[in-house]
Amino acid sequence: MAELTMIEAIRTALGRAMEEDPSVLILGEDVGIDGGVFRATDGLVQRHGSERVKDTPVSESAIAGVAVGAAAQGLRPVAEIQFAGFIYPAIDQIVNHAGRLRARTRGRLSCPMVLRAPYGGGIHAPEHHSESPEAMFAHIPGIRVVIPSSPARAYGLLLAAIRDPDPVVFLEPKRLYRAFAEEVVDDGEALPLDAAFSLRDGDDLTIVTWGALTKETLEAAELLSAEGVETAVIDLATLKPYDAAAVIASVERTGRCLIAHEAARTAGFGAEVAACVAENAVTSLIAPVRRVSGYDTVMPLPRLEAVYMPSSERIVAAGRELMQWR
Amino acid sequence: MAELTMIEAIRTALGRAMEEDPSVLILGEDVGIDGGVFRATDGLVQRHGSERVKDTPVSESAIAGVAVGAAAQGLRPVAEIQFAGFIYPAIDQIVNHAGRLRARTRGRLSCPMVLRAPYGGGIHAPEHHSESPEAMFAHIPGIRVVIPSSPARAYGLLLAAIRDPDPVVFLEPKRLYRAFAEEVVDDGEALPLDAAFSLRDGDDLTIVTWGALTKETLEAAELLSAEGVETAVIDLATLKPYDAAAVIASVERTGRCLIAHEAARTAGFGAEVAACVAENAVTSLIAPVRRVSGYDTVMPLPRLEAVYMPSSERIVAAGRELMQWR
Amino acid sequence: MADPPLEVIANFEVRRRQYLGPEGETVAELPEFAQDREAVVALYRGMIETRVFDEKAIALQRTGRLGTYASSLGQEAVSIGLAAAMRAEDVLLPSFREHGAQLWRGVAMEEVLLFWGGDERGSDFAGPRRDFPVCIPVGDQYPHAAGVALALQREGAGVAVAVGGDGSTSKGDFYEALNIVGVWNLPTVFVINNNQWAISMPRSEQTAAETIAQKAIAVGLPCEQVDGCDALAVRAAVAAAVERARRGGGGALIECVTYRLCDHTTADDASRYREDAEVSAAWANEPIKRMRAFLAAAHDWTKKEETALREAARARVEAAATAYLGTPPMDAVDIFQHLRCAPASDTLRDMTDHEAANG
Amino acid sequence: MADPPLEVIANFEVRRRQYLGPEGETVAELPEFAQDREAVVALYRGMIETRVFDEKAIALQRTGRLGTYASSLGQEAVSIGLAAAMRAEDVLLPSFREHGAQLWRGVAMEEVLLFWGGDERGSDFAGPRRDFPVCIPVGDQYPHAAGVALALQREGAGVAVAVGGDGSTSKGDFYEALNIVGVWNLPTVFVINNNQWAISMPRSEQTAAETIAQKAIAVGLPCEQVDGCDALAVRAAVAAAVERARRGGGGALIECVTYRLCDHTTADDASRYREDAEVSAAWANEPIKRMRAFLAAAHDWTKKEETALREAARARVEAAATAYLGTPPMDAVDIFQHLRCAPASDTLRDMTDHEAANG
Ligand SMILES: Cc1ncc(C[n+]2csc(CCOP(=O)(O)OP(=O)(O)O)c2C)c(N)n1
Ligand SMILES: Cc1ncc(C[n+]2csc(CCOP(=O)(O)OP(=O)(O)O)c2C)c(N)n1
Ligand SMILES: [Mg+2]
Ligand SMILES: [Mg+2]
Repeated sequence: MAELTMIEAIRTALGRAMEEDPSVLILGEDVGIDGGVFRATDGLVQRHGSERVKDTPVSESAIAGVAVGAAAQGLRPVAEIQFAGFIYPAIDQIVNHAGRLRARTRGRLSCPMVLRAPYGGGIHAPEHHSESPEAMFAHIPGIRVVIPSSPARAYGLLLAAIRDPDPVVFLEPKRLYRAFAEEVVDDGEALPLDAAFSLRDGDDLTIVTWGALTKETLEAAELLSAEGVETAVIDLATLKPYDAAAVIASVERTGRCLIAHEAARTAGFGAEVAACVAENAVTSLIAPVRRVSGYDTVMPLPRLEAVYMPSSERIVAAGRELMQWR
Repeated sequence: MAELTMIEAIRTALGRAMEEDPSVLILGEDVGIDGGVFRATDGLVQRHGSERVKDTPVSESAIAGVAVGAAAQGLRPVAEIQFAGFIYPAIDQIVNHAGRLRARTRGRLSCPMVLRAPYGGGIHAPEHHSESPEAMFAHIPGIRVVIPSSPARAYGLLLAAIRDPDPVVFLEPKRLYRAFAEEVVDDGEALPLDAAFSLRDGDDLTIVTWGALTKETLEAAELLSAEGVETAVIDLATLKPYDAAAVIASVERTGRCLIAHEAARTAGFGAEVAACVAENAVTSLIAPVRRVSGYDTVMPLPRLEAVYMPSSERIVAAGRELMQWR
Repeated sequence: MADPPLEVIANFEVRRRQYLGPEGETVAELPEFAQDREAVVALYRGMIETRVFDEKAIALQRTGRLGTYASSLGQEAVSIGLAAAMRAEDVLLPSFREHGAQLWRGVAMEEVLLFWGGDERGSDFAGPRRDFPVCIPVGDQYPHAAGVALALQREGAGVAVAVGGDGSTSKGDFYEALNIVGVWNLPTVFVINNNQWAISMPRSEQTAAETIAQKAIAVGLPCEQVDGCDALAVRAAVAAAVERARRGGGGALIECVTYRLCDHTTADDASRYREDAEVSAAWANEPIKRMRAFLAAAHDWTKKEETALREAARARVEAAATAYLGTPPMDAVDIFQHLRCAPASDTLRDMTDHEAANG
Repeated sequence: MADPPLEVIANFEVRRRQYLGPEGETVAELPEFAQDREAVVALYRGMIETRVFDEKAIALQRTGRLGTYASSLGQEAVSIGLAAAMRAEDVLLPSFREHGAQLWRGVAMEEVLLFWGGDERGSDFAGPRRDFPVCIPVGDQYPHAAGVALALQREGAGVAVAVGGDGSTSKGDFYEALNIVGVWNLPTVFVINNNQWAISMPRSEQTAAETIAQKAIAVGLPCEQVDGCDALAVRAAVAAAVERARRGGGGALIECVTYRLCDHTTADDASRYREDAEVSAAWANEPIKRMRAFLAAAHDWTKKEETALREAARARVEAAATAYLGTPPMDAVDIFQHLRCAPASDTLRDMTDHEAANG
C-alpha cells in the first residue's frame, strides 16, 4: 500500500497491465528510454523491452492507425499522444476505423486499444499544450471516453480501459499528475467504465464535473457550504457512455444543476449533461441549468490562462446565482 | 430569376464570388474539369482557369493547411472536401491553425477561408459517405459552422461565408442537392451568419433543426397540425455562432422544445441547443426538452440507413409525447 | 540545384519488372512458377472470374440491385497477382478496387456483393477471418497494415499486404505508415495499383515523382515498378517482397502500372475528363488477353478449356448473385448490435424509440 | 529485391555541400559572398546574437521569468544561413527552434521573449508582418508554406521558406505539402534542421532513410544535404534554392545536418536518453567556432572586433530582456479580442461572467 500521485498510479496500472497480459503493447513518442515526457511509462522499457514499449516517429495519425491494425489482430495497444493538442491528426483513424471496426465487420474484428493523452491547462505550458478536446471524442460512436480525477481512479479506470474490448480515449488531466497523492492499492482491481463517482453529498445543488476541475469544484462546494449551501459533487469520469442515472438522481434531489468544465462552452460536453437534465429531470428543476466553462475563445497562452480556466470563484458565483431560485 | 436546385445555387454563388473578388480561389479533389463529384464547381475552371480552380492531390490535411497559408496571405480559398466522412484529417489544421491564427497573432494574420463538404445520409452512398460531424466543428473556437437548408439559403449563406473574414466550415446536406428547386435571385445578397430562419410559426411546440432534416421536420409539423398541434420550426442554419435568441424566444412562447438532427445523439449539436434552453428558458418549459436524432451507433450502410435517420414519424411521435405535458 | 559540383553521398535506382508483352510474348526470363501450367491457369481463372464478377456487379447496380460499385476492369492482374503471392496466414488490407484479391483469398462473391449492396454482413468474411474489410477512406489502410504486421511479427509468421491506388500515395497516412514500416523493419508489403487516374486526376497531376515506386526511397524501403498488366510480373514481384518480409527482411513498395479501363465507379462519368482515344489505346495492354496468348503459346491452352473456364466463371457468379439477392434482410435492430460501448440503457431507449416510431 | 536483373528506369542521387571544416578550414571552392567581409561578419553576428539570446532566455526561464523554452544551441548556422538567403518579401514559416531566423528577419527580441513568456503579443511582429508565428505542432507549418507560396506566386515575387526538424519529416503533413509543392511547382523551400534528435528519438529511429534530403525524391523535388554547422553552406544552398524558386523553378528540400547541443527544451533532461560523450564530441563541429576561425583566416578578424561584437550582442539582448520584463500586462478581457466570430452577446456574457467572478 502506497501513496501515489496520479502519474505514479498511471505508471503502476500500465506496469500491471503489461505483466498480466503479454498482448499489451505501449507505443508513442518518447515512451521508451525517456519514459514519456511526464514519465507515465518510466521504467517500462527496461522491464519489458523495446518490442513491447515502442518509441514511434512523430506521426500521430499513424500511431492511432497502427494501434487499430495491431488491436484488430490480437494485441492490446496502449498508445500515448504526447499532448491532447496533438491528437487531432489521429481523429480520422479513431472515427473512421477504431470506433467502427466491430460494427462494420459484425464483430469479426474489433479494436481493444487505448489512446492516452495528457490534457487540459493550468501548468503554464506552451501554446497548443493545454487543450481540452473531450467533447469531440464523446460524440464518436463506438468508442469510450474516460477522464480520471484522482490517482486511485486513474489506476482503476486505466486498468478497465486496457481490458475493455473496445477502443477507449483516456484523457489525463495533467494538472493533477503531481498535484496530490493518495493511497492506491495495486491489486489489479478495475473500476467500472460507466459509473460516475459521487465526491460529495448535498441536497441544495448538484455540480457535475470531471478531471482536474473536480478540485475547484470541491473547493467551491466548501465555500458554498460555509454559506449554508450543501452541494452534491459528481465526477462524471466516463463521458461516453456516461452515467446519466447518477446525474438525474442527484438533480431530482437537489433541483439545481451546475456543470463545470474547462473546455470551451459551445458544444462542450457540458451541453450533453445539460441536455440530459433537460430531457430527464426538468420537472425537478427549481433553477435553470448553468454551465461554468472555458470561454468560446482560443485557449490563451499562460499569461492569461487563469482568466480562461474556470476558478472556484466562478463556480461559487454561479452556485449562488442558482441558489437565488427557490 | 430562376428556379435553382441547391447544387445549382451553390455553383451560382461560387461563380459570383469568383467574379466579384479575384482573390477567391477554389481547391479540392476533382473540382476542376470534373466539376466536383456533385458538380458544385462545374464550369468554373473553364471560366476562371486552372490557376483559380485547383485540383488537388488526395491530401485532405494539406487541403486545409494550404488554405490556411493562402488565406493568411491575402487569398480567399474555398476548399472542398469531397465528402464529410473524409474531413477528419483536416481537423488538426482547422483547430490548431485556422481557428487560432487571428487570436494568436493579435489580428496580424487571419484566415478568411471556407471549407465546404457535402454531409449527411439518405442517398444510399457507400460506407463513410453519409456522416454528420457538425458538432465537432461547432466546438472549435474561432471558426463558424454553417449549414444551409434550401437553395436560396445556400446561395446567401455561402456568399456570406466566402466574404467573412474568418474561417467557415460550410456543410452541405447532400440529400437536398437536387431534392427541390426554388427561386434564387443571383443578386449577390448575402445572408447573415448568425441568424436562424423561422420556417413555420406555431404556438404549441418549437422544433429546432438544420440541414436536410428541415424536410422531415416540416412534414412532421404538417402531420402534427392535422392533429391540432401548431409547431414553430426553426432552421438554425448557423451552428457557430448560433442564434440563441431565436430559440429562446420561440420556446418562451411555446413552452416545448424538440430538437431534431441526423448526427449521433451524445454530444451532438442538439445537446447545445438543449443546454441553451435549459439555461435560458427553463421557466417557460411545460414539457421536458426532447432530442430526436441519429442513434449512438455507427452510421449503417444503406440497407439500414433509414432505420438510423430520424423520420418524420419519429419526430411526430416525440412531438406527441411532448404535447401530453400541459 | 547544380551549382558547384557537390559530393554525391547517396545513390538510388528504380527497377522495372515485366515478363510478358502486350501480345503475351515473353520479354524476359520467366519465373519458375510460369512453367507450372496449373499455376498459370489459376492466375488466368482468377482474372476471368474477377472480370465476370465485375460485369455482373455493374449489371446489378444499373438495375438498382446494388449500390455504387468500383470496377477493376483492366487491373485484374494486380488483384490476382498479389493475392497469389500471399499465403493463407498473411493478412490482406484491400482498398475498394481489389475484389479479385478478396475472392482469391476466399471472401465469398456473395459477401462482396452484400458489402456493395449496403449490408454490413458482407464484411463478416466466412473465409479469411483476419483479412481487413474494404477501406473506403483513401490510404487509411496503410497504418493498419503496419499494426497488423506488428502482431504478425510477434506471432512469428505472416505478412501484411496493403493495396491502394496511385491517388492514395498522396495521403499523409501512406507516408507515415511507410516510414514506420521502414524504421521498425515490419513485414508489410505495400502494393500500389497505379491505374493512371484518381477519379479525374491524372497520375501526372497527382505527384511530380517520375514513378510511384520511388516514394519508398523517402523511407529507406526497397521498391520496384512492375507492369501491372502482367500477372506473372505482379505475382513474382509481390512474392519476392512477401517472402523477403517473412524472412525478417522488412517491408517493400511495389508499384503496378495499369490503366483504369472503366469509370471510377458506377457514379462516375469518365468521359467528362479523359479522352476516349486514351482508353482505347490502353485496351491494347489489358491483362487477360495477354495471359491467354501466353497460355496458348506456352501451355497449349485450348479453345475448349477457354470455353469451359468462362462458363464455370459465369455459373459461379450467377449462383453468387442469386444467393446475394436471396439473402434475407437484416433486422432493423441490427444497427444496435456490435456496439458494446453504448450503455445498455441507451441502447434500449434507442430501440424503444425505433419501435415507437415504426410500429 | 534483386532476383532477376530488372531494367533500371530511374536514377537518383543526393549531393552534399560543405565549404568549411570544423576548424574553419576551407574544404571546397567558396561561394562569392564569402569574399565579402561584411556579409560574413553579418552571418557571424547573427549566430552570436542568437546564442547570447538563447543563454539569456534560459536564464530567464530558470529564474521563473519565462516559460518553457527551446534553445538552438549548436544549430545557429541553420537559422542564420537560411534567413540570410531570403529577401524581405519572402515569407518565413518557422518551427519553434529557429529564433535566430526570426531575429534576422526583424522580429524583435522582446517579441520572441513575449511569446515564450506566454504572451500573444509576441506573435504580432512589428517587423516582418507576413511571416508566420512559431509553429508548435510539429510539421503543421509545411502545408501553410505551400499555401503562402500560392499567394506569393500570384503576386509574382516572393518565396515561402519553411523550417522544421528531423522529427517533423515523419509527419503526414510534411509529405503532403512536399508533394503539392512538387506537383504545383510552387516557390516553397523546405529547410530541415536535422539535429539528430527529436526529443529522445535519435535520427536513426526516426526513419530508415539514409538521408533526410532523399525524402524529396518521393515527390520529384530537388534536394541537397548541407553541413548545417557551416553557415556559408546553409546560406549558399538555401539561396540557390530560393532564387531558383523565385525564377519559377519550383521548390526544393535542403537538409542541414547539425547537432542539438542543448536539451530538447528547458523542460527536458537529455541525460536520460543520450550519452554525454556524444554531446562532447559534437561540440567539435559547432558553427560559431568554425566561422570565427574562418573570419580570422580569411578576413583578418581581430580580437578587438570579436570583443566589440560580443559586447554589442550582450547589450542588445539585455536591453530586450529589460523591455520584455517591463512590458505592461495584458488586460484580462484581451482573451475576447480578436475573436470576431463569437457572437457579440456571448462575448459580452463571457466578460460579465469574468467580471462577476473577478472584480
Ligand atoms: C480520404 C479520402 N478522400 C477522398 C475520397 C474520395 N475518393 C474515392 S476514390 C478517390 C480517388 C482514389 O484514387 P486512387 O487512389 O488512384 O484509386 P483508384 O480509384 O484509382 O483505384 C477519391 C478521391 C476518399 N474515399 N477518401
Ligand atoms: C504534432 C506534434 N506532436 C508532438 C509534439 C511534441 N514535440 C515537440 S518537439 C518534438 C520533437 C520534434 O523533433 P524535431 O522535429 O527533430 O525538432 P527538434 O525539436 O529536434 O528541433 C515533439 C515530439 C508536437 N509539438 N507536435
Ligand atoms: Mg488510381
Ligand atoms: Mg530534431
